[in-house]
Parts: sequence; C-alpha cells; structure tokens
Amino acid sequence: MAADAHATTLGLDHRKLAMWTFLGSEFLFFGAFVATFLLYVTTTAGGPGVEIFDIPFTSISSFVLLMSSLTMVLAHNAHRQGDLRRMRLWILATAGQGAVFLGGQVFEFTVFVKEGLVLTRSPFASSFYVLTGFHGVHVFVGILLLLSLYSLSLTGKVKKDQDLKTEMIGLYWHFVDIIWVVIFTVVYLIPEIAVG
Amino acid sequence: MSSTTTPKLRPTKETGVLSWLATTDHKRIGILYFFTTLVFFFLGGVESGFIRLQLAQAEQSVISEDLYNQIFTMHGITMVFLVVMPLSAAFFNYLIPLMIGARDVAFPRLNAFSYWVYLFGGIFLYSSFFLGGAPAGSWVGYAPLHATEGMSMGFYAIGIQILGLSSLAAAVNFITTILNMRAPGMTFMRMPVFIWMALVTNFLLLFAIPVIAVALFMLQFDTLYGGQFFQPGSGGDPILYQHLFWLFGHPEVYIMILPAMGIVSEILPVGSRKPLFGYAAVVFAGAAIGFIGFGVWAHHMFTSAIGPVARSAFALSTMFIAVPTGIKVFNWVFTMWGGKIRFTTPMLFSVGFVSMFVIGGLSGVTHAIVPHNAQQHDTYYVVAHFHYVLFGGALFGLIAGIYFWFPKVTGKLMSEKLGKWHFWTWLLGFNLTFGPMHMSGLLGQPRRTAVLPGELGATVELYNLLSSLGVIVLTGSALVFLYNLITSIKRGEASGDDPWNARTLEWMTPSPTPSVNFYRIPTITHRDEFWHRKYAEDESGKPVSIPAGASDDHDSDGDDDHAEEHIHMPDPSLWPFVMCLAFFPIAYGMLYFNPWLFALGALWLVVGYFLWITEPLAEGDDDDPEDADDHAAVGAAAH
Amino acid sequence: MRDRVTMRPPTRRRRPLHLLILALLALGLSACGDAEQNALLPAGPYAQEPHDLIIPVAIIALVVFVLVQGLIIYSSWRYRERADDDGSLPEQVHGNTRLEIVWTVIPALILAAIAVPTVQGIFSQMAEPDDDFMTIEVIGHRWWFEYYYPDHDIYTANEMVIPANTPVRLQMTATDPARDASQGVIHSFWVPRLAGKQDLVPGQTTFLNLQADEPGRFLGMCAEYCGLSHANMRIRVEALDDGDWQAWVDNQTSPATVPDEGTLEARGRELYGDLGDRQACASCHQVWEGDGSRSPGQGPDLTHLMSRQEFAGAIHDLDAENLRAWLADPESMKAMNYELDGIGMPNLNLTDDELDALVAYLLALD
Amino acid sequence: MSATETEDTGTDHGHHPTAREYVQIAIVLAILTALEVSTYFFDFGRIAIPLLIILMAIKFVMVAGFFMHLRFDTKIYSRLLYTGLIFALVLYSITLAIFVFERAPSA
Ligand code: HEA
Ligand code: HEA
Ligand code: HEC
Ligand code: CUA
Ligand SMILES: [Cu+2]
Repeated sequence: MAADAHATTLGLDHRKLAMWTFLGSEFLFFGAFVATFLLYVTTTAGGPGVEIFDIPFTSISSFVLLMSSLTMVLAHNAHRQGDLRRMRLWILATAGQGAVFLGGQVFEFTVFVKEGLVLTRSPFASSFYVLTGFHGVHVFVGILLLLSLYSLSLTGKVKKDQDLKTEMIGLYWHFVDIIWVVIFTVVYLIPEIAVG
Repeated sequence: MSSTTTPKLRPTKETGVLSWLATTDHKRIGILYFFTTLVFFFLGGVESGFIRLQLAQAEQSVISEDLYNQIFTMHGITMVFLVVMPLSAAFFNYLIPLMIGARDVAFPRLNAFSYWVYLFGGIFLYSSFFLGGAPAGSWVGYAPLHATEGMSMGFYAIGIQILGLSSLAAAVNFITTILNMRAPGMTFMRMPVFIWMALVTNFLLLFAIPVIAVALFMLQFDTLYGGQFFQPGSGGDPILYQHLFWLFGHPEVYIMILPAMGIVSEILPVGSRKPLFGYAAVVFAGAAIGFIGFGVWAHHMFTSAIGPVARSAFALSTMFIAVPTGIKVFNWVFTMWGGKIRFTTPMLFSVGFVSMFVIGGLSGVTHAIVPHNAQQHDTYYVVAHFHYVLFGGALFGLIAGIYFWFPKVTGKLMSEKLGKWHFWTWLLGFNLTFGPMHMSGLLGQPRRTAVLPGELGATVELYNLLSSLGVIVLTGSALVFLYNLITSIKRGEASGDDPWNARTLEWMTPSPTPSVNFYRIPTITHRDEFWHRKYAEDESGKPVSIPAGASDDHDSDGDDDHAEEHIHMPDPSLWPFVMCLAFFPIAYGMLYFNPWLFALGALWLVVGYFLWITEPLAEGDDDDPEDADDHAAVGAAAH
Repeated sequence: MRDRVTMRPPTRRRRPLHLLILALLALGLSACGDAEQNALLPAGPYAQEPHDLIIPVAIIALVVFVLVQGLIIYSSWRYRERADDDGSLPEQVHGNTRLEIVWTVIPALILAAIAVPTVQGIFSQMAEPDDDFMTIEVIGHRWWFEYYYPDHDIYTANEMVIPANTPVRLQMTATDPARDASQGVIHSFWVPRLAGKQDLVPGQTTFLNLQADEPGRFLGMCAEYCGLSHANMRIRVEALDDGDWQAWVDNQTSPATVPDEGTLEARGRELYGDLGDRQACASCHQVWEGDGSRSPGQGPDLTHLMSRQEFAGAIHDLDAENLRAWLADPESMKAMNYELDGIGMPNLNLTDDELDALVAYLLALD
Repeated sequence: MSATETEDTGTDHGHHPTAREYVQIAIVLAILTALEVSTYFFDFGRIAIPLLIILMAIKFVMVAGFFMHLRFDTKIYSRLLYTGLIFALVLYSITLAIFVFERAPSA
C-alpha cells in the first residue's frame, strides 16, 4: 500500500496509467482500418469478396484467441498469489494459443492467396490484409512480450511481488483480444450475412 | 548521487559526447531537441529561400519544376514535423517536470527514445535528397498522386511514420507525467496554463497520431507494394486519404499552436505583473479548442468531392472554433490591461504573438465561408493564413519562450538590445513576406506552382517580389538571433535565479537548473505558487512583498534538514540510442522492400528492447530495473 | 536529384533585372493592372455570389481586427511601465465573469449571423442552374484539360469555348484509368472570374456551374497540386456572343481539313499517321476527317487545333515557331518525363524535314 | 477534476475475481461466441446484425471489465479507454456517413 508517502499524484502506477493511455489511442488506430474495410467491403474489382471467408475456421481461431485471455488472466492471478511456477505455465499456454491463432491466420492467408485474393487484387483485399495483418503484428508483439516475461521470471529478474509486469502484459493481451472480438463480428460475421 | 562503487553497467560520465547519447535527464533531452530544431529550421528556411527566389518574378526558372516541388514539400514537412512540433517538445521536456514540481518525466528512457526516433526520422527524410529525390507530393501527400511519385513518397510515408512514433511515445510519457507526478498540492486548477496546454496538446497527439499512422501505412502499401487503397482504377477512393489525413491534420495545427499559447499565457502575466486574466476561462477555452478541433477536419476539403450537407456542417464547426480562441485572445489582452508592462524581449514576442495570430485567425474564419473558399482554397491567401498562425503564432510564441527561459537553462541573460533588434526585424520581415500573400492569393495566385504564371504577372508580381525581399530581412533577423544565442551562451550577463520576477515553480530552483531540479519538492498551496511565496496580500488585497528569507521562496540546496537524503535520479542509459538505430534498417528495408534488412532492424529492436528492460541500475542495487523509471514504485511496493 | 532546367521560348521569358526595375517602379502605382485571372473581379453570377458574401464578412473581420489590434496597442501604450514608476505592483485582477460572457456571446452571435448566408450559399452554389443550361464534360489529364460537348459531339483541349450569358454545368472527372495507362490524379478546375474551384477526382464525377455575363477571355488554372507540371496546367475560357458561338460550333462539328495531294501539308498528314518504327502521332491524337465517330486518344484532339490560341496546357502561344519547338523536344517546352512514367508527349526524334511537314500540316488544321 | 485526487488509489486493492470466477466468465464468453457463430449457420433474419452487435458489445465489456479489471480499478482507466473508443466511433462514423450520403457534391 502507499508505504511510499510521496507516491504519485493519482496514487496510480505510472506504467499502468501509461498503458491505459496508450490503449485508448489504439482504438483510433484500429478504428481507421475497420472503417476503411467497411468502406471497401464490396469493392472487390471483380476479385474474391467476403464469400471467400471460411467462417467455421475463423470461428475456431477466434475462440482460441478468446480463451487465451482466460489463461492470461489466470497467469496474472497466479502471479498475484506469488505462484511463479503456475504463472509461467499459464503464460506459456497463452503464448501457445496466440501462436495457434497466428498460425491459423497464416494458413487463412495462404488459402486466400491461392484463391486469388492477393494484396494487390482490390481495395477490399488490401484493406482486409492490412487490417488483419496489423492485428496479427499486435499478437506477435504480445507473444514476444509473453516470452520475455517467461524467461525473465526464470532468471529471477521478474520476482514474486512484481505481478504488475504480468498485469501490464495482460492488459495489452486482452486489448488485442478485444480488438479481435470486434474484427470477428464486423469484418467476418456481419459482412458475411449482409453481403456474402 | 552515483556512488564510487558503481559497476560499469551504465554510462556514468556527466560530460562529453557519450553523456549526451546516454542522457535520460529531461533537461538535457530538451536541450538536444532545441538545437536539433535549430538545424532543421535552418534547412527549412533555406528551402523557403529557394521558393521565394523562384517566385520572385513571373515565368522564372531558377530551379526546375521537379526540384521546386521537392523543395516546397520538404519545406512544409520540415517546418511542421521537424521544427514546430519538436520545438514544442523541447519546451515540454524542459518545463513540464519543473513546472509541476517533479524531478523528471515518468519514463526518462522512453523520453530519450522519443528524441532519438525524432532525430533519426529527420535524417531518414533528408537522406532522400541523396537517394533519388526528396518527396514531391506536398506535405499533405494526397493520394493517388503519391503512387506516381515512386520511392520519394515512400520516404514521405515511412519518414513521417517514424516521427509520429516519436510523438506518440512522448505523448504517453507527458500525459502520465502531468497526471501523475505533480507536487503535493498541485491540483488541476493550480497547474500553470502551460501545463494545461501541454496536457491538451498531448491528448491531441495521442488521438491524432494513430489516424495519420493508418493513412501513411496505406500510402506506403500503395506506393511501394501495390496496395489498392486509393487506386481509382480498382475502385479505391482517393477521398478516403483526404479524410484520414485531415482527421489528423487539423488537430495537428492545434498541436502546433497550443504550446505557444501556453507559453504566452505564462509570459504575459509576468511581463504585466498581474495574474493571468480569467485563468479558468483560458484553460477551458484551450480544452475546448482541442476538443472542437477534432470536428472540423473537412474544412480542408470544401472543394473536394463532398456534398452540401457535409460542407455546411463543417463550415459551422469551423466558424465556432473562433469563439474559444477569441476568449483566449481577450483574456490575454485584459491581462495586460491595468498592468505595469515591462517590454522585455519575451514580452515583445508574446504581444507580437497575440497580434499576428489574430490576423491569421481571422483569415481562417474567412476560409470557412464555403462559397468563397472555392476562390481562396489552394491560393496564396491560404498560404498567408497558415504562415500567420504558424509563423506569427506558433513560432513567435516559441521564440518568446526561448528568450524567457534562456536564463533558467543557462543562468545567463540574452542580450536585450539584440533581442529587440531581432523582434522588430522579425516582425517587419514576417509581415513583408506574408502580408502581400493575402493580396496575391485573393487576386488568384495558386499555391504549389513551380512557376508564377505570366498572365498573373501584372497583378501579383509586385506582391511576390515583396515576399521575396521579406525573406532577406528574415534571414538577417535570424542571424541576429543566432548571434545573440551563441554569444549569450558563451558570455551572457549572469541572470540570477529569478530575473523576471516570475510566478511559477521552475523559478524557485537555482539557475541553471541543478540536475535534481528541486532539492526539496515544494508543497503547493496556490496557483502561481512562487509568486505567493514572494508576495502576500494586505487587507485591501494589495500585494506586499514578503521579505526575502521569510518564506521558503527559494529552493536552496545544501544542508537543509528537510532535504531528502537520497534523491533517486534516473540513471543514464545508452539503450534508447542504440535501439533507435534499428529504425534505419527498418525504414530502408521497408523502402527498398528488402526483407533481410527489415528483419535485421526488427531483431535489433527486439534485442535492444530486451537489453533495455534488463538493464541494471548504475548503483548496482538489485532493485527492479524497470522501476528505475519511476520514483514511486507503487505497484511493486503494494505487495 | 532529377534536376533538369526547363526552358521556355524567349517570347514568354522576361529578363529578371529588367523586371526588378519595372516592379520597383510599379511600387508607387496601384497594383491593379490587367486582371484576367482576378478573383476579385467577378464576371458572372457564380463568381458574383461568393463575392457578395465575402465582402461583408471581410468588413466584419476588418472591424474585429481593428478592435483587437487597437486594444493591444492601446494597452501596450497605456499600461507600459513608466520611467518614474514607484515599483509597486498594479492591482492584482484575476478576471471578470461579466466580461467573459460578453466576449463569448458577441463573437458567437457574429458567427451565427454569417453562418446563415454561408449555408444558403453552399446549397445554391451546388444546385443545378435554374435556367436551361449547357453541359460540358471536363476531364483532367496530366497536365492538360480535355473538354467534350455532348450536345454537339465536340472534343477540344485547354481552351473551353462557351456561349456568353448561358449557364454552363461542367461534369468533371480526372483521367479515366482505362484510357490512360497511368492512374489519374486529382485536379481542380478554376477560372476565378467565372466561378470558384471544384476538384476533379478520378473515378468520380463532380460538378461546377459557371457563366460569363459578357463575351470575353477568362484565364484560370489547375488548382490542385497534381505533380511535376501542375504549374503548367492552365485554362482558358472563351465566352462568345451568339453569332460567334454558332460559327465556332459549326467549324468544330465539321471534319478536319485534308490537304491537297503533293503538298508539304499532305506529307505531314502522312507522317502524322505513320512514323515508321516510331510511335505515330495518330496513336495518341485524333484528327477527325469525317469518318466514323470521334474518339479521343491519350493526347489532345487536334481536329481543329488552330482554332485555339494556346497549346500544351495553354502555356504557349500556338504559332509555327512554338509548335516546331514542341514537336522537336516537348520536354524542353513543358516539364514532363515520358521515358520515366509515360505521362505527357514523347520526344519522337523528328528530323528537320519531318518537322517542317508536320508543322505545316498542324497549321492547316483550322 | 481535482476531486479525483482523493479518489481511491486504484491499484489492485479492490475486489479480485477468483480463478474460478474467471473460468465462469470465460464460459459465458464461449457461449456468446457460439451464439455469434450460429448466425452463420441459421437464418436469424433481420435481427441477426443487431444481435451480433449486441453480443460483440457484451463480450467487449466483459473482457475489459473483468479480465482487464476495469470494473475494479479506478475510473480514470475507464475514462482513458472509453474516451479513445468514443472518439474513434464518432469520428469514423461521421467519415463513413459522408461517404454514404455525401459522396458526390451533387446528385
Ligand atoms: C497553427 C496552425 C493553425 C491554426 C491555429 C489555424 C486556425 C484556424 N484555421 Fe487554419 N490552417 C493551417 C494552420 C492553422 N490554422 C494550415 C497549416 C492550413 C493549410 C493546410 C494546407 O492545405 O497545407 C490551414 C488551412 C485552413 C483552412 C483550409 C483552407 C483551404 O485550404 O481552403 C481553413 C478553412 O476553414 C482554416 C480555418 C481555420 C480557422 C477557422 C482557425 C481558427 O482556429 C482561428 C481562430 C482564431 C480567431 C478567429 C482569431 C481570434 C478571435 C477573436 C479575436 C474573436 C472574434 C472573432 C470573430 C468574431 C471572427 N485553416
Ligand atoms: C511553422 C511552419 C512554417 C514556417 C516557419 C515557414 C516559414 C516560411 N515559409 Fe512556409 N510553409 C509551411 C510552413 C512554414 N513555413 C507549410 C506547412 C507549407 C505548405 C507546404 C505544402 O504546400 O506542402 C509552406 C509553404 C510555403 C510557401 C508556398 C509554396 C508553394 O505553395 O509553392 C511559401 C512561398 O513563399 C513559403 C514561404 C516561407 C518563407 C519565406 C518562410 C520564412 O519565414 C522562413 C524564414 C526563415 C529563415 C530565412 C531561416 C533562416 C534561419 C537561419 C539563417 C538560422 C540559421 C540557424 C542555424 C544555422 C542553426 N512557405
Ligand atoms: C505517346 C503519345 C503521344 C504521341 C505519340 C504524340 N503525342 Fe502529341 N501530345 C501527347 C500528349 C499527352 C499531349 C498533351 C501534353 C500536355 O499538354 O501536357 C500532346 C500534345 C500535343 C500538341 C498540343 C495540343 C494542345 O492543344 O495542347 C500537339 C500539337 C501535338 N501533341 C502534336 C503531336 C504530333 C504532331 C505528334 C507526332 C509527331 C504527336 N503529338 C505525337 C501525346 C502524344
Ligand atoms: Cu492538374 Cu494541378
Ligand atoms: Cu484545419
């Protein structure tokens, strides 16, 4: 608790405050990509459109990503209770699910490319790849963060009482998940019903 | 601070090149920003010299169309992204911690990171001149023109992206600092106006930078990798780029003006020896400008392909932004009203700011008269408008700040005599350069033309000649300033700690500011805290000076019992610098579509990041290294 | 750096020093001379309307300007520290709510007052003209404007001819990507004395109304930065009275002159259609000789070239000397880079003989 | 806003769900996702899209509220996050609306 008398003005940790500040701005980042996608959802220039989506497949990878949020929060929970071993287990599980999601995305992309949906095909193709691609980059960065947390906790650099680190990475991870919740609905499901 | 037993894990030297590369001291980073912007200002000024040389007469080709287009583009980019924004960042860096009573920013290493990213982004952009030609698509880089400009617009897209990253990191840093590191008692309504404007500006950056990031990524994909975002041939819509650009671009212009408004809001009261008139109104007006500023972007697109309802809506929102701005202007004027004004150089520049900015603001309002905007748009009338707000506004304010806080940084005064020369020639040269543009623009001279059309010659040639002559005056004036700056740094008169009889916290510390800033963090009981430590009010409300020493009006160093024994200052670190170097391989890798180069850069970044987070403290205690970045490790201490 | 100095023929170049002296002389005189591209001299209702709106706004702005600058100067003077000052502090005023309200409400009222006509103006500016109007299609190319008159099936370039006193509605777009290998970019059509500007966007259609009350020649230029030769993309509008207009239409709708066999012109016509292994003029230009329908190429329509006064984005007078220089080396006459991006007109390495013949032929296309 | 300074200090002291509660939340999320996906297999008619948007919003708020502790942390965090969200929603909605309703300057 505020053992430190000259704590911060708001009584909040800088890093957490900074993280939330940053996440607020990320909405404007992804929002612009989503808006672009919506604008171009039917602008396929004669190439493949939303009918190309494999909803069952994407549903599964979306589900995996959603569940990675559970393991992430369990990792934080374990860390908070000082159980680094269990924390590391959940961290690995989270990173693993993230990797599965990314693998799914790579697979999806290769299938689409085979079916003629290349980046240069149409505004639809460009906006689809760049939106989901940047989300993928965020997942990838998240995996790197998780792995660094994992290894640092092995070498004792991340200590029992430093669950804030796990929490921070968790915040980022959950945020990336939230964005996918939106993408899954707005990019995959709704266009599939409305247009596809 | 640093003990002799320090293992050589972190650089500890306090002088020399290495100490600057490794510095995490917000004051030194501020100084780095300052000198870097000077260099870029020189470049941007030289470019504007070529512009004016070319346009001095009609149908003249001193430089080719191609080169002219590169030069005016780089002039705009340089002045906006490499001069005004980072110069504001220099003030943020130096002043935010001092003005809120903190010892540094929330994330000192991230702060250094921001600076190096800025510097390398600027170098990257300028390298284009030697690598096949600089961007020639204007500072707005409209699609789909960019796609035909090839590599050069790749420099634009990637370069500005990098600069944006710098600003975004800085924005997060400063917001956290202002929200979370104020001295005890410094409530929001006791914050100096400059801090308020810094807060608003950084929120604008926070929400605007991601938008331009997206626009630039799309531009980059279109230009370099065959993306179809804005390609009309396959159904892409060029207007989308305009929306995204101006969604950022308009907040951006307030990003450039609000810091200057904050600066003059500090200087005018000191110069008039009265408190700021209507503090609350000025603060709320600033916040309102920032907020409304997000809702006016399409006023740059009145002649583009948007319909009448959209045009009307944006005309209205644009006009009404004059209301909060007017509130500020009138409050500034009434700060002077009834004062006892000392026209020192900073004060002259501040009054010049108010006066010149109003001219630019009023022409801004006339742009919003949409039917007539169709005549004004993309003419020199617009060029006049934005130079009056940017040069007459932002730059005048920032220069006022340079003169005002110079003693704080160096402990010396700048020459008042040269300062006055600088001011009057600057004012004259500025009006001579940009005043005539109002006329030439209204008469019909379009902007971004490499040749001043002969048929316009008779009507606007004289105005153009005057503009070109104005640059000569400005150059002379800039040299006076430069001379003043250098000689004053070397052998300026000692200023004492509080040369202006100022009001805010930073003047409580000795000048030049010691590296700890405050030996003892003050407790704040008033707005304009320092003033209230110097003056009390008698029964009739008249201020009476408190005899020196009767209160803790100065933050004396030394063996004061109250001084905290162990002041934990951020340790220097080389990693921000080393890590930022990765942006070169990343940027060129993306530009030349070289995956290996890109991968090298990415790996460099990751390794750099790892070294950064595992970096031990200089003092060798096994404290959590990340916590070195914040003095109050509440999170960790909580458990 | 791709550095290349463009040269214009001496006719359009003036000596810098000579000009400097002239300009200095003019300092004393009023700067209003021949004002053909002058936005402050409206010559038709679509330019008059915004003009009538901006004048009162400018007066309001001027009043605000004088007031605020007056306040600044007055308080700077009145409240400066005097030499005989006793060093005491002035009264410490913190603000005044009533004043705050005043300077919030008054500007808001002023703005509300100018907002009303602004919004009205926006809608009337964009609506179709009430009276019978003529439609002209405008296509922005890099770096010249093409006009098509759908009612008459006329193609022309750079110079737009309109009947005086008749509303004209321009239906505009930028280069059709299907016609031009390079993607189109945004341009803006602007003839200040006749109307404000409106952008031309590739892939979309925009509209602009204009009307000239009197016959006359009106100058303008592309007002949206469109790359290398944006400065050389100019516009001429020629408003004709009824008789002249009818004559013009009759001429334009008739097929091009075919020169007599054996003349130099005829030799030029042959070269026009066939330049051996070099690209023929006809592959980019059209000279309609009456057969089939008119269809534009990548370059301007030349059927009645000599009915125009200027060419190449209306930056050069259309005469034998300039034409010859143009055909010999287009890039010396106008900044272009055909080899690099395929935009503009290529240098076809014509011999002197070929130049003579081609110029003769072109000069016959009246 | 100065009142916030005396607000709760907001670090982790508040209520924390247990691991078990987290799993329960995840189960709810899984069910919601299943419901979402079912719109692809079954025809929901006109309610499909509103339903999807509502489900998305619920999932969003649940992850943010529970997994990211927004519900238990200081309001400042929520304000920061939702300010960004609202800005994005409003600005991009206006932009898209201009494309849909105001594309060409005139019909
Ligand atoms: C510091 C930067 C800055 C600032 C502060 C402003 C401030 C304003 N700008 Fe400006 N603007 C630019 C930088 C800036 N601008 C730039 C760079 C461009 C060109 C971009 C490009 O195309 O390259 C531009 C272009 C631009 C345009 C597009 C023009 C065109 O291309 O067609 C418009 C249109 O509405 C506009 C409007 C305004 C308005 C209404 C304000 C208002 O905020 C001004 C408000 C201030 C006042 C009005 C004065 C004080 C008020 C009073 C004294 C009260 C009483 C007043 C009244 C009752 C009127 N600006
Ligand atoms: C803050 C912003 C800023 C500033 C300060 C300036 C300053 C100047 N600008 Fe510019 N300008 C822009 C922002 C700015 N500009 C923007 C955004 C554009 C639009 C670009 C576009 O359309 O894409 C533009 C465009 C623009 C144009 C229109 C070009 C065109 O449309 O074709 C012109 C034309 O005259 C012009 C002129 C000038 C001049 C003469 C100065 C002068 O005032 C400069 C004076 C400065 C000097 C003369 C420097 C001398 C300094 C020294 C000698 C100090 C040396 C220091 C060291 C060695 C450390 N500018
Ligand atoms: C590859 C296409 C191409 C070829 C081949 C070509 N031109 Fe052109 N020409 C153009 C373009 C494009 C322009 C418009 C250039 C500009 O104004 O920017 C033009 C402009 C002109 C003009 C000026 C028209 C005007 O009103 O502005 C003339 C005259 C002309 N060409 C004649 C010729 C002749 C004669 C030849 C053959 C010897 C020829 N061109 C071959 C593309 C071509
Ligand atoms: Cu076409 Cu500028
Ligand atoms: Cu703006």
